[in-house]
Amino acid sequence: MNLAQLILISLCGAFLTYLLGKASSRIRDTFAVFISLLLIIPLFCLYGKNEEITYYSFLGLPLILKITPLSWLFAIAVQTITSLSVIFSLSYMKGKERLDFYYLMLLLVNTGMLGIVLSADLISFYIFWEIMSWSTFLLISYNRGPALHAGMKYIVMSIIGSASMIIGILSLYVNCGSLDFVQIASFIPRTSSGYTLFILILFCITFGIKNAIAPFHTWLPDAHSEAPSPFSAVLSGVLIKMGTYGFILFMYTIAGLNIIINIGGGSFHYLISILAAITIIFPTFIAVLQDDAKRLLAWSSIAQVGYIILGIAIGTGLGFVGGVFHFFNHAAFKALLFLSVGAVEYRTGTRDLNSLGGLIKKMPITFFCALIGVFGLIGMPLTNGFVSKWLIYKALILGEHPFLAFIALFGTWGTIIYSYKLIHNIFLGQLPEKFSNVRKAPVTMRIPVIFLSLVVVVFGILPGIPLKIIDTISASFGFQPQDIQIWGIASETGVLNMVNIFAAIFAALIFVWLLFLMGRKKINIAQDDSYAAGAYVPKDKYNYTVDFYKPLSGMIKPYLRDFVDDFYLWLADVIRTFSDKTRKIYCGDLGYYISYIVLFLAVLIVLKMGLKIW
Amino acid sequence: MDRNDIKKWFKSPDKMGDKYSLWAIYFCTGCGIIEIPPVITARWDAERFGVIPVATPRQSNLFLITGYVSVKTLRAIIRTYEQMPEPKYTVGFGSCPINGGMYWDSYNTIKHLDKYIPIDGWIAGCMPRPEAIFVAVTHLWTLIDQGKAKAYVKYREKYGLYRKNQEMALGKLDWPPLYTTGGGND
Amino acid sequence: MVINILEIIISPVLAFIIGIFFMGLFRKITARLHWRYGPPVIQPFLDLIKLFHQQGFSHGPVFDLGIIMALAGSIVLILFIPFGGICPISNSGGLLVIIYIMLFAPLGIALSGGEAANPNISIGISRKLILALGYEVSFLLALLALMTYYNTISLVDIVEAQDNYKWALFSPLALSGIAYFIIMPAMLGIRPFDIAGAPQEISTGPAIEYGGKYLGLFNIWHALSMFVYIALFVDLFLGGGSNPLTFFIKMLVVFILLTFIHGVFPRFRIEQAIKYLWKWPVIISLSGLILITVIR
Amino acid sequence: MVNPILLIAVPLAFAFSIPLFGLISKRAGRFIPPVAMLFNLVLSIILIPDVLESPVSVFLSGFPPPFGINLYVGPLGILFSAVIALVGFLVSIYALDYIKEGAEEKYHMLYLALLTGATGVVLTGDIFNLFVFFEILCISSYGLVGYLGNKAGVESAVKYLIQGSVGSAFNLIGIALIYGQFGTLNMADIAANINSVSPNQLFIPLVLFIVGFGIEGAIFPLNAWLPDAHSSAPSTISAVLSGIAIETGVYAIARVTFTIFGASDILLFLVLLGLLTLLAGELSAFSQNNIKRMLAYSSIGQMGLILFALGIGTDYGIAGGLFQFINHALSKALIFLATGYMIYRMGSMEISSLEGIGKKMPVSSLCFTVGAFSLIGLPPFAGFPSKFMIVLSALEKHSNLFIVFIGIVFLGTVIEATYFFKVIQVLYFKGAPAGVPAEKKTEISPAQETIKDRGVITGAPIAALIPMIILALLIILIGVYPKAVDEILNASSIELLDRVKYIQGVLR
Amino acid sequence: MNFLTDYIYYIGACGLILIGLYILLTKHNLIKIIIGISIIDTGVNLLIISIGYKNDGTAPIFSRPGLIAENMVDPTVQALVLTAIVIGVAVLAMALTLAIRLYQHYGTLDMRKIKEQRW
Repeated sequence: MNLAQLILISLCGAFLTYLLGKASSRIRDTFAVFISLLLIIPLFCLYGKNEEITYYSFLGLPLILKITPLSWLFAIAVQTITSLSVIFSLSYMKGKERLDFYYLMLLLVNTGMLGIVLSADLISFYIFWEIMSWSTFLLISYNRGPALHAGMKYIVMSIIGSASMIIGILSLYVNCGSLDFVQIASFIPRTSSGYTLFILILFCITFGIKNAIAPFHTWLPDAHSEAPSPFSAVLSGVLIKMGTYGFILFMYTIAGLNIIINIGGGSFHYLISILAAITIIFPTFIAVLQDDAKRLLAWSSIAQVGYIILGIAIGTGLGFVGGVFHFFNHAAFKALLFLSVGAVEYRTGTRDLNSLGGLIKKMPITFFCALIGVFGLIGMPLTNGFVSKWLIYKALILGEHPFLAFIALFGTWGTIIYSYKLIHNIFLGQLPEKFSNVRKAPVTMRIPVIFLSLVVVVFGILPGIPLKIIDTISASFGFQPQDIQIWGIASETGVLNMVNIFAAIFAALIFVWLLFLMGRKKINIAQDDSYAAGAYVPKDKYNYTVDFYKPLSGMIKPYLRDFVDDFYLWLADVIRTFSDKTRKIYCGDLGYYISYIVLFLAVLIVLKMGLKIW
Repeated sequence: MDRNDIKKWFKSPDKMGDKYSLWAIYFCTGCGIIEIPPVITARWDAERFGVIPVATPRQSNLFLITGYVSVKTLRAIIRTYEQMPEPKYTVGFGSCPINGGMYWDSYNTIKHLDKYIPIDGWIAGCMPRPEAIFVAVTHLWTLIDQGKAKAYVKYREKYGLYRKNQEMALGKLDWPPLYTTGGGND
Repeated sequence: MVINILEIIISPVLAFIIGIFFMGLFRKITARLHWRYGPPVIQPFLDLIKLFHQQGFSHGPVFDLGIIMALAGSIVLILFIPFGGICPISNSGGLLVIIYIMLFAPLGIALSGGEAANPNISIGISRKLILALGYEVSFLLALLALMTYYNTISLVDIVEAQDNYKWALFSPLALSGIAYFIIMPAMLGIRPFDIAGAPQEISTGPAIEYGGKYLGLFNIWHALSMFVYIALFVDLFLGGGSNPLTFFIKMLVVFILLTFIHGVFPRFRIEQAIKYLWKWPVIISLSGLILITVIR
Repeated sequence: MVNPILLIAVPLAFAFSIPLFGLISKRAGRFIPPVAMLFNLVLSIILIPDVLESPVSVFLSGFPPPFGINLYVGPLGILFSAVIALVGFLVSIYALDYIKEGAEEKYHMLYLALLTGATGVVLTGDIFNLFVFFEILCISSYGLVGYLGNKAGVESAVKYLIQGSVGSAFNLIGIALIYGQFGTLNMADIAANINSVSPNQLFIPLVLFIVGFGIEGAIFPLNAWLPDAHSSAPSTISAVLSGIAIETGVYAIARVTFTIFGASDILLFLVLLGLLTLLAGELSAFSQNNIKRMLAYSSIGQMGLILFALGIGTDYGIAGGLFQFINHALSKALIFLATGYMIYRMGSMEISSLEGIGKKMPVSSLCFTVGAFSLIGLPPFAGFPSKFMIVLSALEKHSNLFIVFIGIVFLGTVIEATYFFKVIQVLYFKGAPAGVPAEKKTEISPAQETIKDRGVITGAPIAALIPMIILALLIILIGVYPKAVDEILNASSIELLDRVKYIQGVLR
Repeated sequence: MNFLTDYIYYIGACGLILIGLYILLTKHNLIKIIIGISIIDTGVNLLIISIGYKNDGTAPIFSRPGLIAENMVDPTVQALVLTAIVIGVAVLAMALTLAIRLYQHYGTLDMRKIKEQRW
C-alpha cells in the first residue's frame, strides 16, 4: 500500500463511516474501530522505508507524500492515539446526538494529521493542516454551551496561524520556485538570513498557535476542556503536536541545524527556548488553580508542550532526542489522563474537582492507570516521562542554560502539585454519597487506558526502543548521535540506566514490603473510621477536596491571571466596537449616501489634481 | 527499671517495647488539663521514661483520662479508645472518672467511667500531682510485665456489655459496633 | 561485583543506623535545650520495636502502597548518594535522578494519606506539597549552580572535584551552600518549618492515620530522609568524605546545627514559610547561580 | 458555430414572452427562466472552446466596428456569461418552489431581464451598450428588490434606485465626455486612440466611470445601497444580486480601466480601494446580527478582495481575482439560497433564531457550511485556490508594501472567518429549537408574504435542494480540481491585460 | 461673445447637473429627489446633444441634396439621447411607483424619517 492509498483509505473510511451510520449505528462503530486499527498495520510496515510519491498536481504544483523516520514516528503516534480514542468513544459517546458526524470528524482529523506528517511539500502540508483545523473546530464545538466560545477562540487563532503560514509558503514559493521540502531546504542556505528569519517567524507563529506556545496558548485551555473527552485525548495527545512536527520540520529539515543555531546571532533558537520556558512555568501554576479536571489537564498540556519545544529548540542532540521523546510520551500519558478523566466523567457526570472524590473504591483500574499517567506526567522514574525529561534537563545543564534548566525542573514541582490535586480530588479522599452507585468503567474504556499505561511503563523501563528511532532522526538532522542502549542512554558525562534504576526500586519495594509483612497483621477498616478528635463524623461531611491548595492559591492567584487571554479578549472587544462604528457609516439616510457618492467623486478628483496620488 | 536489660529485650520485645514506649493520648478536662503540661515539660519530663504525648489515637498506646467526664465527652472518649491500636492501656486520673468526685450528684457527668470503657488503673486524688502519673506509669510497667494489663482484651470479650452501657448513657450510637463478640449481660 | 552487592546491602543498613541515631540525638539535644533530661538516645529504636508489634489499621491498598513506596524511594536514594566512598549505584543518571527519586517519598505519603480521607491529612499534604514548592526553588538553584560550576550532573564527579579540601562551601558556590543550609529545616520538616505535620494544629498531618507498623515505616522513612538530606549537603558542599568516618563527622556537625535551629525556633504559618522561603534563600541562591554563570 | 447574440436575445425574448405564456397557464411562467438560462448555459459552454481558440466578434448591425455596434465574446465575456447562466439557472430552479404566489410572472420577467442585462454587460463591445445593459440590469433589480412590496423592500429599492440613478448619470456623463473626445463609442476604438489624448483630459471620465460602476460594484463609500437591498430582497434575488449583479459592476470597472484606459497608474489606487472595501465590509459584517445583512456586508468584503486582486495587475493576480469572482458567485449564491429556506422556516433573520437548524435542515446547513468555508478560503473548497492565487501574485510583486497589504487581506479573512464560524456554530451547536416560535417576527420575513403554509420546520423542498447541492458539489470540484477553470482564467486575464490583442480582435 | 455662443449648451448642461446634484444633496423629500434626478438626466442629455451639435449645422441626411457632411450634426448622439431619455423615463416611472408604495408604508416621504434599513 503506498502513501497516497493510505491517505485515501483514511479519507474514504471517514466518509464511509458517516454513510454507514445512516444505516446502523452498530456497523458504524465497528467500522470506525476497524478502519482506524487497520491503518496502523501498513504504517508499521512502512518503518524504515523511504517512500516518496507524487499523487496530485494542484495549480501546477506537485503534491508529494513521503515517509521519513520522523513522520513515521508521528504517524504511528497519531494513528494509535486516534484508534484508542475511537475505541474509547464507543461507550463514551453512546447515546449522544449526531454520532455519525462525530466519527466523521474524528476520522477526518485523523486523516488531516496523517496527511500533515506524511506530506513532503508545503502545499499539501497546508491543505491537510486546514482540513485538520476546521474539522477540529467542528469537534470542539460539539458539546454546545461553553464549547462554542472555545471553538470560536480556537478557530480564530487557527485561521490567524494559517494566514501566517500561507504567507510564508507563498513567499517561499515566489522566491524559491518550488514547494518541495528538499528544494526549499537547498534554497534556504542560499538566501539572506533576514529572509530566513522572516520565514521562520511566520511559521513559528503558525506552529506556536497550534502548539500553544506562550503568547498563543489561550485557545487551548478552553478547547481541551470543552471538547468531548476522547477527542481531548487526540487534541492534547497528538493534534497540538502537529505544531511540534512543524517546528522540527522547519527548524531542522528545512532550515537545517547550522542555520538555526546561528541565525540572528544565535538568538533565534534561544528566544524560542525562552518562550518555551515561559510556557512551562506559568501554565503549570495556572493549572494548580484550576477546579475543572480537564481544564487542569489542558493547562498541563501547555506546560508539557513547553518542555517539548524547549528540548527541540535548545539545539543539541540530547535536547532534540529528549524533546521528540517527550512528544511521544506526552501523547501517551496525556491521552491516558484525558481518557481516565473521561471515564470518570462518563460514570459520574461531572469533572468538577471540588465535588468528586473517593472513586478509587469504585474504579480501581481507572485509578491505577491514571496514577501511572500522573507519574508519567510528573516524570517519576520507571515511566517514560522521566527519561525524556532527564534528557531535556541534561541537555540544558550541559548546554549551560542553568536558568532554563531551573525553570524546567521547577515546573516539575508544579506538575506534582497539580497532578496530585487531580488524583486526590478524583480518586482519593472520601466518596460522596451521590457517587455510591458508580460502577467501574466499561470495557471499551478500560482497554485504551490500560494499553496506554502499559506504553508509559514499558517505555519507561526500556526507553531504548523508541530512543533508537529518535536518535536516527536526530542523526539525520546533523546532530551528534547518542549512545543509545536498550536500557537507556550512555554519554560522556553520565549514564542513564533505567534497568538499573528499575532493579533498585523494585528491590527496595520488595524489601520494604517484606519489612511491612514483618509487622503485626494489619486490620482493614472503613474509610470513614478516621480520627476526628473523637467525633464520629457522618458520611458526606468529611470531603476535603474544596480549595485544596488554598494557602498557595491565595498567594499566587493574583499574579497568575491569563493576561494574554485578557489582552486578546480586549482586542476582540476593540474590533467589535470598531466594527460597530464602521457599521454606522450605513446610517440609513439617503442624503448621506448621496453625499458619500459626491464626496468620493470629489476626493478622487482632488487626489488626482491636487495631490497627484495616481 | 529494666530498660537497659538487653536480655529481657531479646526475651520479650513486645512487652519491653510496650513498657518503655508508652505514647500517650490525653483526654483532659477541667483541672486535669492543668496537671498534664508539667508532666511533659522540663520540670518532670515524662519523655525520659519514653512517655510522650501524641496527637492521634492511632499512634498512641496509653490513654489518660484526666478530669470529669460528661455525657457529651464520653462519646469522644469511647470513639478515641476504639480507634487506638492494640495493645492499649487506659489510666483514669483523678476522682472524677472514678466515681464522679465533686460532681457526684451532677445530672450530666459520668460517674463510673469503667462501665463504658475498661480501665487498667486509677490514680485517685483531687487533683493528683504530676508525680502520681509517674507512679501510675511505673505501676503500669509492672502490670504489663505480669501480663495483667489486659483491659483491651476485656473490652473485646465483653463488648456487648460495654456497648449496651454506652447506649444506655448516650442513646443509639451512630457508628457500627467494633466487635461482633461478647453479647449478653454477663 | 561482590563489593558492589555488599555496598548495596550495607549502605541502607548504615543509613538506618545513623538515621535512627540522629533521631535519638535529635530528641536528646532538643530536650537538653529545653532543660529537660530527655529520653535515651536509643529511644527511637525502642519505639520502632513497639510499633512493629502494634496493631495497624489500613484504609485500603493505596494506603499501604504509599508508605511502602515512600520508604522504598528513600532506600533507593541512599544507594545513589556517596557515603564517604560507598556508593552502590554511582553512575546512573546522576543528580537529576536523585532529584526525581526524592519525589517518591512525598508522593507516596500523599497518596497514602489521600486514601485515608481525613481532612487533617489533606491539609497536611497540601501544606507539605506547598512547602516543597517553597524550598524547591532554592534547592534547584543551588543544585544547578553546582552542576553548572562543575559542568556535570554526576554526584560522584562533584564529590571528586571537591577533593583535597576544595569544598564547595568555600568556593564561589558558598552562596548556594548557604541557601541550601537555610532551606534544610524545611526539607527535613523540622522547626521552623514543621507545618506539614504540626501535631498541635492538625494532629501530625499526613501521619494521623498511621498506627503500628505504618508509623514504624513512617519513622524509618523520616530517619532515612534525615540521613539523605544531610548526606547530600555534605556531599555537595562539604566535599563528601574520604572514608565513612570523616563523612559521619561532617554529617554530625551539620545535624547538630540543624537541631539547634529546631530547638530554638517557633513554627511558621504556611504563608509565612512560603514568603520566607521565596525571599531570602531564593535571593541568595539566585545570586549564587548568577555569580557562577558570570565567572564561568 | 452558434451566434453569441443568442445569449442575449433568447433570454430577452423569453422575458417578454412570459406574460404571453401566462395566458396559457398561470404556472407556465415559472418554467421559462430555467429553460432560458439552461439554453444560455449550454450555449456558453459550447462556445468556450471556440472562444478560447480565437475570440468572436459579432457585428449587430452588419457594419464592422467602429461604425456598428458589436459584441465581443472573449474568454472573459464567455466566462462571465457562463457563470451568470449557471447561477441564474440554478437560482431559477430554486425559485420554482420559493416564489409561489403574488406577482409571479413579473418576478420571472424581471429576473430574466436582469440576467439578460448582466449577460449583455459582459458581452458587449460598445460602451454605450454597456450603459444600456447596465440600466436594464439595474432597473430590473430595483424592481426585484422591491418585489415583495413590503416596507423594507420598498425602502431599500427606493434608496437603491436613487443611488443607482446618480451612478448611471455619472456613467452617462463619462460616456458623453469620451464620445466628445474620440467621437466613437466602440471600446476597442477608444482603446486604440486613447494615447492620442493627454491623460489629464481622460481622468475625469475615468473617475466618473469608477464612481458610476463602483456604485453597482459596491466599492466602499458607494455601496450603501447594498446591505439594504440584499437583506430585504427575496433570497433568490439576493443570491443573484450578490453573485452576479455587483460582480458585473466590478467587471465594468475592470473593463474600463484595463481595456479602455489601459490605466496602469491607477492600479495601486484600486488596490487601496479594494483593501478599504474589504475591511469596511468585513468589519461591518462582524457584529451584524441579521444574517442576510451579514452576508451582504460579506459580499462587499469579497468585492474588495476581487478589486485588490485586479489591482495587482499581473496576469496571475487578475486570474486570481477572476477565480475569486467565480468562487464568490457560486458560494455566495449557495449561501443565500441556503439561508432562504432557513429564514422562511424560522420566520426570522436574526442569527440567534437559527439555533439548531442544522438538525432540522441538514442539507441546507451543510450547504451553508460549504459556502462559508469556500468564502473563507479553506481547502479543499473553491475559495482556497483563488485566495492562493491572489496572495501568490501579490507576493510576486516582491514589495514590502504588498506584504503589508496581504496582512490586511488576511485580517479581513480572519474577521470573515470569525463571523462565518459563529453562524456555523449557531446552526449546528446552539440549543435545538423548541418547535416553531410562537410569535413570529412577521414584518421582516421576506418570503412571508408569498408563502403562507408555514408548518413544522422541515428541510427545504427538493427543487430548492437540487441547485444547492449542485452548487456545493461544484465548489468542492473546483476546489479539488482547479485546473478545470485554469485555462479560461488565464485567457481572460490575458484578455484584460493585452489591450492590443483586444483591439485587433475587434477592429481586425 | 464667441465663448458664450460656443459653450452655452455646455454651461447649461453643467448648470442643470449641478442643480440636480444640489437638490439631491440638500432636499429630503423623495419627490424632490426624484425631480433632482430627472434634472440631472436632462442635463446629461443636453450635454450629449451639445457634443454633437454644430452651429448652423444641418440634419445628417445624405439623400437630401445640398447638405455637406462637414456641416451635419452628429446623429449618433441623438440616438444616444433618445435611448437615455427612454431609460430616464423608465427609472422615473419606477421611482414614482416605489415612492407611492413607500408613502403607503410610512405615511411620509421625508427620507430623514425613512431609515429603518440601516446598519
